[in-house]
Amino acid sequence: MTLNIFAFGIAREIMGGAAIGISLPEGSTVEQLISVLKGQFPALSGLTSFAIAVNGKYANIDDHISPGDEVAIIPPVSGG
Amino acid sequence: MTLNIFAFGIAREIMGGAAIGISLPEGSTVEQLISVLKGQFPALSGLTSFAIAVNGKYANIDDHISPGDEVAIIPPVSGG
Amino acid sequence: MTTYDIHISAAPLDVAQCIAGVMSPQSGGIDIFVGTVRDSTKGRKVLRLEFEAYEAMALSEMQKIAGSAAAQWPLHAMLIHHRTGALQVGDIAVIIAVSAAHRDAAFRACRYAIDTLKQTVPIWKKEVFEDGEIWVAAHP
Amino acid sequence: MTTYDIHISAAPLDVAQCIAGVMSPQSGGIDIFVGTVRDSTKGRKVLRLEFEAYEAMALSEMQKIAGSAAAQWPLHAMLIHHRTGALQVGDIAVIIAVSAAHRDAAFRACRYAIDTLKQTVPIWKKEVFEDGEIWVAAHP
Repeated sequence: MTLNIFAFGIAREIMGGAAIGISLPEGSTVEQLISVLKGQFPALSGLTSFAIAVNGKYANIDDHISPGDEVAIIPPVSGG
Repeated sequence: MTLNIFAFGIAREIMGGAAIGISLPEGSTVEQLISVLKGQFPALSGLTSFAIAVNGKYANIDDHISPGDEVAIIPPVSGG
Repeated sequence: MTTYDIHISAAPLDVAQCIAGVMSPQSGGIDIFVGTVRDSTKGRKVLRLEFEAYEAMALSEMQKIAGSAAAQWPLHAMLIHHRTGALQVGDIAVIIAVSAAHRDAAFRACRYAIDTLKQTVPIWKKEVFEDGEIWVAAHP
Repeated sequence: MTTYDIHISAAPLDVAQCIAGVMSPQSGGIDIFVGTVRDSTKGRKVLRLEFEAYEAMALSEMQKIAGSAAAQWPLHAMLIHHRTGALQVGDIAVIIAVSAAHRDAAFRACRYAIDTLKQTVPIWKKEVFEDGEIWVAAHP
């Protein structure tokens, strides 16, 4: 499946866009997505941390991702 | 000496005025003033507590009062 | 250096003005406490509150609170405005505004100021109910 | 019952309006936190801050904070307004306002809300200096 992944803040700058396409096997987990992202964008590994949100909620690393899910990379937040 | 004592809040109501004259021997302490006040206005003893201020500051019970001092009865405060 | 703004007035208090008064380019966090007149106390309907102050001493005690707060936390500005006279339900009785580089100092100092004000500043309030009135905290 | 007002906007935030929005006849204490843009960070002069939000998720996380605060303390109203876009020194980035019958609940809930917002809400800020820029907290 090809996911359209939203990126914000420094992740948007690292990935070169607010939304990028990532190819993943059907039924992949968040952990597998993270591994693919780190491979494709090594600078992500230099961040303090980052989380993945699926459909607007923080996801656990063993959550499965389905085609059509809204997936986003959440680098360390700094609102307020 | 005769002191002109300011009274506020419930003390003003108990004493019947915002300023009342009290006769005290020269060199009296705050403790002696309190005793005179309680004798003259027994309802003061029914308060949760009350303090005496001399010249705009909370006084200790063994402070001496001089003629010309600004003396006030401070019933339990409730600002805010 | 901390800036102080200590004030007692029978005129209505202005929150926006108080906040603007403590803002500065150096500040990142401002905490504001606003005390208003509640419509009831222990289930009894409140008609109004009447505030009375020993004004000179109250100002001096409020100044002491601000100075003590500034000695405990790194503050930029502390404002304490208290109103006197007859206040209706919803009216503002007190505003405390504190600015600091960081929020922790602002929160702590603001809380300290209102807690201490209620213990030491010679201001009194009478609650007026439909069927009577009471000087708050006067009796055990 | 607690009233919520959760908002993200690129338009300037209005403190007076936010405070008026949480006041009610039942409330006796209101605590307000205002976060503003400081002119320097660790000695470096800040030109401006740029805030970016994952808006739908940020609103949902802010709503969670308000709900969690209302579950912990007896609140009347909680308002969280956050601004996005380019902010100049002195501009307001966030306003949190909480009303309750008593001040302890208002203070605790307000502090909880800003502390949690800074940990969980997907909003990011870039500090722009004269000689560079940095995404806050991005790197160890």
